[in-house]
Amino acid sequence: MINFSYTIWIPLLPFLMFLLLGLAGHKLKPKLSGLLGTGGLGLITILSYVTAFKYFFTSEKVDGAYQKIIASNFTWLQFTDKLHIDIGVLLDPISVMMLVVITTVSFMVHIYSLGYMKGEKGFERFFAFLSLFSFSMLGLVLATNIFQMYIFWELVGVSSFLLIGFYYQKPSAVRASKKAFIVTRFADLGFLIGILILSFNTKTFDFITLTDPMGTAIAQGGGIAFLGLSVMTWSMIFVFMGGVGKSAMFPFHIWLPDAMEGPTPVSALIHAATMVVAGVYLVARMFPIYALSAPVALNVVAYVGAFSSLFAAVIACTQTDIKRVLAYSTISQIGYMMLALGVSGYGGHEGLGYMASMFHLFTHAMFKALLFLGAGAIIHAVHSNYMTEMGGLRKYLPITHITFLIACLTIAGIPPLSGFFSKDEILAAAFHSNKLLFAVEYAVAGLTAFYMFRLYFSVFWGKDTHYSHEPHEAPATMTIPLIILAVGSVVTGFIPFNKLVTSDGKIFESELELMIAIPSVLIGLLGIGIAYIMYRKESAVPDKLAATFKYSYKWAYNKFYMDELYLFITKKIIFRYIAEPVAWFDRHVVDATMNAIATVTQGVSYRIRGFQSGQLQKYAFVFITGAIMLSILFIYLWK
Amino acid sequence: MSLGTFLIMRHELLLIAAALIVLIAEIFWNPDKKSSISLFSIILFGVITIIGFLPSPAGPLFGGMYVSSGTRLLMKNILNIGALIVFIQSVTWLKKEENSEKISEYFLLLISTLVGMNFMISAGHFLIFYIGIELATIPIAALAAYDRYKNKSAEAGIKLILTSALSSGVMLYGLSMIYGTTGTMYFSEVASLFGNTSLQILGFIFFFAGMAFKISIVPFHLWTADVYEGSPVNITSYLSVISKGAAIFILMIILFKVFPIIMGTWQKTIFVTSVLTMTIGNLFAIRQQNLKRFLAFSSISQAGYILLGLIGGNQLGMASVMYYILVYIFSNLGAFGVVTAISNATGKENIDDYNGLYQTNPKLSLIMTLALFSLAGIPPVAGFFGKFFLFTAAAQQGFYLLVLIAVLNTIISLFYYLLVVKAMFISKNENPIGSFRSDFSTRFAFGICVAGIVVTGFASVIFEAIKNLSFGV
Amino acid sequence: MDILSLFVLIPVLTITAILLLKDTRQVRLVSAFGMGLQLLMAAVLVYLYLSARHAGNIDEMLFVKDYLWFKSLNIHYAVGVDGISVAMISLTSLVVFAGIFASWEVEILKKEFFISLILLATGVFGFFISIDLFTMFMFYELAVIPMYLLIGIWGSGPKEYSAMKLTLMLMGGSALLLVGLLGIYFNSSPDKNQLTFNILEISKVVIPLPAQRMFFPLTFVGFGVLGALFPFHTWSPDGHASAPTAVSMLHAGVLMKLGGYGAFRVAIFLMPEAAHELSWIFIILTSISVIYGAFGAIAQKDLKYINAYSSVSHCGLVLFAVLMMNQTAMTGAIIQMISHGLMTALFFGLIGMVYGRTHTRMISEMGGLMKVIPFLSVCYVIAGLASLGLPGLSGFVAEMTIFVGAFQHPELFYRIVTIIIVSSIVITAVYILRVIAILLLGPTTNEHFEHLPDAKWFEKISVITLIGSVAAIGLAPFWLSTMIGTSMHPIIERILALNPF
Amino acid sequence: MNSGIPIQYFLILATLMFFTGVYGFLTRRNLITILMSVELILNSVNINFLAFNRYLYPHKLEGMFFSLFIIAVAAAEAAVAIAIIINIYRRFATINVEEVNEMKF
Repeated sequence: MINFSYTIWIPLLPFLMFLLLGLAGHKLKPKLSGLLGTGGLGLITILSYVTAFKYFFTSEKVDGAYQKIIASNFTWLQFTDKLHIDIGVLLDPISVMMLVVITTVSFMVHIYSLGYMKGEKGFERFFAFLSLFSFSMLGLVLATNIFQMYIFWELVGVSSFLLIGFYYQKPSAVRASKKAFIVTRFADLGFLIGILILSFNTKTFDFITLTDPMGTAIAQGGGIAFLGLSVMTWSMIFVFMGGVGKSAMFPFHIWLPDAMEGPTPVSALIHAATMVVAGVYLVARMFPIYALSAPVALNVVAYVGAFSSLFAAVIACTQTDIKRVLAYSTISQIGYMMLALGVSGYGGHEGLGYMASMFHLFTHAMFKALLFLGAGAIIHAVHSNYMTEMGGLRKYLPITHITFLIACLTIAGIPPLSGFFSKDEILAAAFHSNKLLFAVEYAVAGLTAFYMFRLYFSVFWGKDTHYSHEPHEAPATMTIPLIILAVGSVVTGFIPFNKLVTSDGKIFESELELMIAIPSVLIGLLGIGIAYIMYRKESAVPDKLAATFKYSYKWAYNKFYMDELYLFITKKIIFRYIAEPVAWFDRHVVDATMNAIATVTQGVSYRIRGFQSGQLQKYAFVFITGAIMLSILFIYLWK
Repeated sequence: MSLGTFLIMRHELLLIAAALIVLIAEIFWNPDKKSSISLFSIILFGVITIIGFLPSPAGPLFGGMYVSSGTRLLMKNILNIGALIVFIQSVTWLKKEENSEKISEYFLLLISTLVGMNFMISAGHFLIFYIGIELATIPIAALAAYDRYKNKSAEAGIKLILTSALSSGVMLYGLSMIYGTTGTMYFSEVASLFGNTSLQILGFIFFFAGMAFKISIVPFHLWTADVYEGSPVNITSYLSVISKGAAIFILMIILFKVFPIIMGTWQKTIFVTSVLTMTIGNLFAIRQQNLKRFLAFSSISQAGYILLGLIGGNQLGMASVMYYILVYIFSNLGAFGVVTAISNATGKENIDDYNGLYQTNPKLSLIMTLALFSLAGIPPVAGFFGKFFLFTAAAQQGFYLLVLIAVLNTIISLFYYLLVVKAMFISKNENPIGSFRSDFSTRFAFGICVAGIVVTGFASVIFEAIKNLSFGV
Repeated sequence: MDILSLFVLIPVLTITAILLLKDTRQVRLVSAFGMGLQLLMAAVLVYLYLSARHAGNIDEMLFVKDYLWFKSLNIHYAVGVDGISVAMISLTSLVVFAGIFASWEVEILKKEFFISLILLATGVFGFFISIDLFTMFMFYELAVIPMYLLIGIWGSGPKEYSAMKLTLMLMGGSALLLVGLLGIYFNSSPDKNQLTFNILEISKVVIPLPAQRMFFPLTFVGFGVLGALFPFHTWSPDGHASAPTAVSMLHAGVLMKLGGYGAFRVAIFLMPEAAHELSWIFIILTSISVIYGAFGAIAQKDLKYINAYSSVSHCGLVLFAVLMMNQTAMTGAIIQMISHGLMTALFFGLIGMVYGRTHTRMISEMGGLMKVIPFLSVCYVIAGLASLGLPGLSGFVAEMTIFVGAFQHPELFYRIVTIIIVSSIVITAVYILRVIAILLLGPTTNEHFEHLPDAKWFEKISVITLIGSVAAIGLAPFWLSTMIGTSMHPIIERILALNPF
Repeated sequence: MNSGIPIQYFLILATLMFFTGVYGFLTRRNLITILMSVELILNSVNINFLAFNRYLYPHKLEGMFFSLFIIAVAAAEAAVAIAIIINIYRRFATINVEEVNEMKF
């Protein structure tokens, strides 16, 4: 048994770095704190690569399946005798794969931030928050039980709140961070309710006992029915609600576009590669339960994923802010992954969707991070977010231009690049199980190619706008990560995922189905072509097109007014019609009754003060009547 | 009938002797040092109080008309302590020039009321009881009208004498009914012959009305506020504490010894009157501005709480009543002491005048706060323990509803006690009462009261002593 | 001298020392020293307790001392402590210690302020160490009265009105409690002359059911009034808003815990059958106070009102969990009391410090304080995150234990109510973030708040002690939950033995 | 031996006297007349005692003693009351009971 106990250091080191930078950060020179942060990340990246290598290639497999290894585990909080929260490290194919993804992207973002954030006021605070985020994301991924995942789930939410609101002077950033936290918090509520229902029925939190296919959890899953669906389905739907919040799927997606208020490295790290895929990881981690005892929940996952990807792709085509375009493309790509999981079966070839989703997660992390960092370099050079104010940048930013082009080609699914392989697997999985979803995803593939190249052409080609001052290429610390990620997104396509990450751990044979590959490439080229025509050179076609579909364009541009709907609900409903009436009720009814008791006593005492009239004869009268009344009472009435 | 048996009446004899000595002493006293008579009579009375505590023989005298037992002696001693404190507090008032030549009459009248009360308490026959109660009431009426130069004092006097005359008339009417139906006036014989006929219940109720007048229980309490406000402050404190205490003691003895057969009726009577007393006493007290009237109504509501102890009719009830009256003496006299000191120094008696008292004389306001907290029944002062035992006694007989009403009434009472505390500590006042230093006797009286308030609570030995003595009526 | 009575003796000695002091400047030093000693004693007590438990001492109450007080009524001054009261004592000593430093700059009547503050602390310490109902009740009332003077004299705004309302409502609660206690006393043993006030002995006897049905509501509502049960919570917003900083710290942090602890130790432990039977009424009331308090906090404009309503919500959660009557939920209730005690004391302390600088508590008038007073703002954010249940801080530990525990209840009704209660974590997040966003983040709206002095040394001590303990419980909850859990065990056994539901 | 008037007549007479006294107390203006009505009440009680003693318990004389003492005490009470009334006349210059009410509420 290979000793993996050192893996506890992977999450622990960033936490210590956070404490160090958080408490003593302002004393160190900014440069030093930056290097400290990046050094720490570099160390754990190496550690995770070593772990991945040792796990996949040296550790032995039991009848062909990778083993789930608990590297270390201690009880953090004891609830009942059977229910207790442990903190520990669980190694299995998807968690090791996620380790590699998170540490790589985080390391790249750290290096990139050294350049991008130079001169910012809260430099060391930024790196402290980055380390906190890496710690919580790694903790989430390596969780041995569902409650530990919930703990780090909340921590990830808070660190994203802190990072989005990094420029706390800007009111828009403050509003965005508050919105992000509350929306994800609402989704986490669902996640918590799911955990409670799950733990009540299965009497355990541990993943291993929960997800063991032969285990008791899945066997009696179908048990007590409640309002039609089995209790396990209810808990899985609630748990998925948590995933929807974190991965910005349809109902809870509104916070991701606003999260672009944060610095661009943050968007690259959190809102492209790591945090947003936490939802996908959650569904993948609970996949045996979803697949075997809660198929209805799996369908929900599929349809939510599909709808989100279509919905986001349509909006992305109309956005002008480059970071918002990338944000919606992220939602769309994650919709892809959710769909892949939704249509997948369990075990062997049935689990093609599962493998495809993980594969796409891996590749998407690479090229989406590259796209965001590229966008960061563009904004850094031009100091504006809006495509309309850019054009013809290929002359000024050569390296960014080439890496950005590679990333666009990858996402569009052009063959030799990794995007093509992972998206093709998803389309194949979708094709085998659900034709409607396949059609939707096929259309989305086209749309993706279109809006990516619309972005590419209008930024790097289009009209030669003269810039107030000469846009300069980004410094070395920013371009190196771009290059590394570009290489990554090219190479990762060839990793044999079917041998590494599968639903039941066993290897299964899968070859490229030309029948699906060719149409997907064609639709990709079609998208690029249209974009080429409309945006390659200055042309009125886009405006004319926008005029013809006037309404739908306006609706799509305003994100189908989802933000206004949420604002209406929170401001009007919750604030005006619940909070204020409650405060009024408390002030004027509950409090008033208490005061009323006091005023009533005062009133009564005022009214009966006449008794004490000062007249001797009145006193005597009361005296005599009192005596007579008492005697009547006790002789006749009250024996 | 050797002379030794007369020692059973030692308390009464000593008091009569003291009264006569004071009377004669005034004749031989040289005129210019008239004020030292008060010092002389206080020392004399102090000696009597101490002698009172010595163990003395107990038993009936005069063929059962006069009975003395451990409990009754304890009651007399409690009254003596209270009277001693009132005497000490009245020294400053007596020093005033308009009272200079009638100091000895003041003491003579007070001691005679005490003699009346002692006879009342150790009565074995309704005649002794009647003589005692009249001897206790009439001199107080004279004392109430003691201040010849104030209208209010005269008004208080007339109101007191006429209402007490009426009440004694009503009581006698009741007693005549009891005599008519049982044919005897001895407590023991009445108890055995007493039945449940309506005439006898009428007699009991009329008798109870007379007693209720003295304890100022609600339907019969209307005289209290005016007399307390009108009469001089020391007489008010004497009335509110000693005369009320004595009346409660004798009512307790009579209810337990003479009317045990109709226990059901008198428990119901007490239930009704106690609820009325507490509630109406509190309702009137809320609105008072004059502190003497304020303390009058507070003493009315306190009478309501004391009735809770009576309702039990068990040993714990009697013990808690006696204990509560002891605590009540200390706290009420403490409060009245402060009122006396301030009204002697500045003549102000309204709560608003007390605003900002803490800034100028903190010690006085602390004493007042301690006294009020003890009246309200707040730990750690003795009032809390007193009230707790009263409620326990009532709860022991299952009167939980009455205890609940009583406990809710304590909240209303806490409200108006805190009004005074608020005036002293919180309200601002541009010309608060000037800081003054009261003379030795007032400070000595405060010392006793504060010691009483603080010590009787924690020192459980006091309550245990009372408990062992009680029910040996 | 047994160690437990020291907890009452030290404050009394501190008060006498203050009384004898001539120079008012040393008053706060003496009280700081006194309460520091108290904190040390609490630490020693925890250590002794844990080592005693470690050494295998399994009887329910440790360090038990029993002095006969009133022989006729069998009233004893009995002190004893188990895991739960040790936790509460350490909470109290922490909050009192922080409270003393938070009121360092009291100007008027310094001596009287510290005397009443420490008198209040004596009442609370006495309450937690005593196991005799009478002594418990005496300390309970002793703790309420100094509140009147503290709010009345040193408060702000409509201080007389809110001081009077607070005192009367709390004394009203203790009035109901008195009747309940008497009821328990007179049913505490079959034969009449063995009646006792001692909790341990009463717990060995089954109080007849009709008596329980009558006295359980009285006792529970009596304690509930202090624990901010729904209809009786209205004293809390006004009381806290006009109380000076240290007083609202002590009151919300510690005094409101008396209600929860009392409800648990007296009402439910001694009368489990009635508790189980009538629990559905109080479950509805407490769940209303949780949701109601949280929603009420959203619409408030004054910082102290927001925190007062949030205390109503959190204390409602405590009573809710106590009613669930199973091991986890009750342990969760105790942890919630401790964690909320620390958090709300921290909040009130910080609000007081902000008020000390900006002289306004209206959040609309202030904005962007993060840049101006970074230390206090960061502490405020940490307090906010702790109160909305961020893992790694004590709020999370308490709330999760309660939710998981409450969800183990066999009956469906209780589980559905638990789900409603769980939604309160979102509402809490809304009002906490609303305050943080308006108050701290964003540009500085008010020009004369440009340069305010940051935290002074005594403010730092007060804040750091509280944050340290909140983080300690949050990061390593194990020692606290086992300490409470082990002493919860015999209580649960007794409750289940009597009515296995 | 009890040839003469039956006891009921005495009792009725006493009750009538009692309630006339009470009526007088409640309605008369003059303090002195109020005092007289109090005397009336006390004498009605005397009649009661004497009637009971004479008719029901002739062998014991308790009733007689009691009424003797009542008469003595009534005298003392009247004396003190009149002294106070004189004092009121000196202060208020009137003995009309309605005007003697400086203290109220």
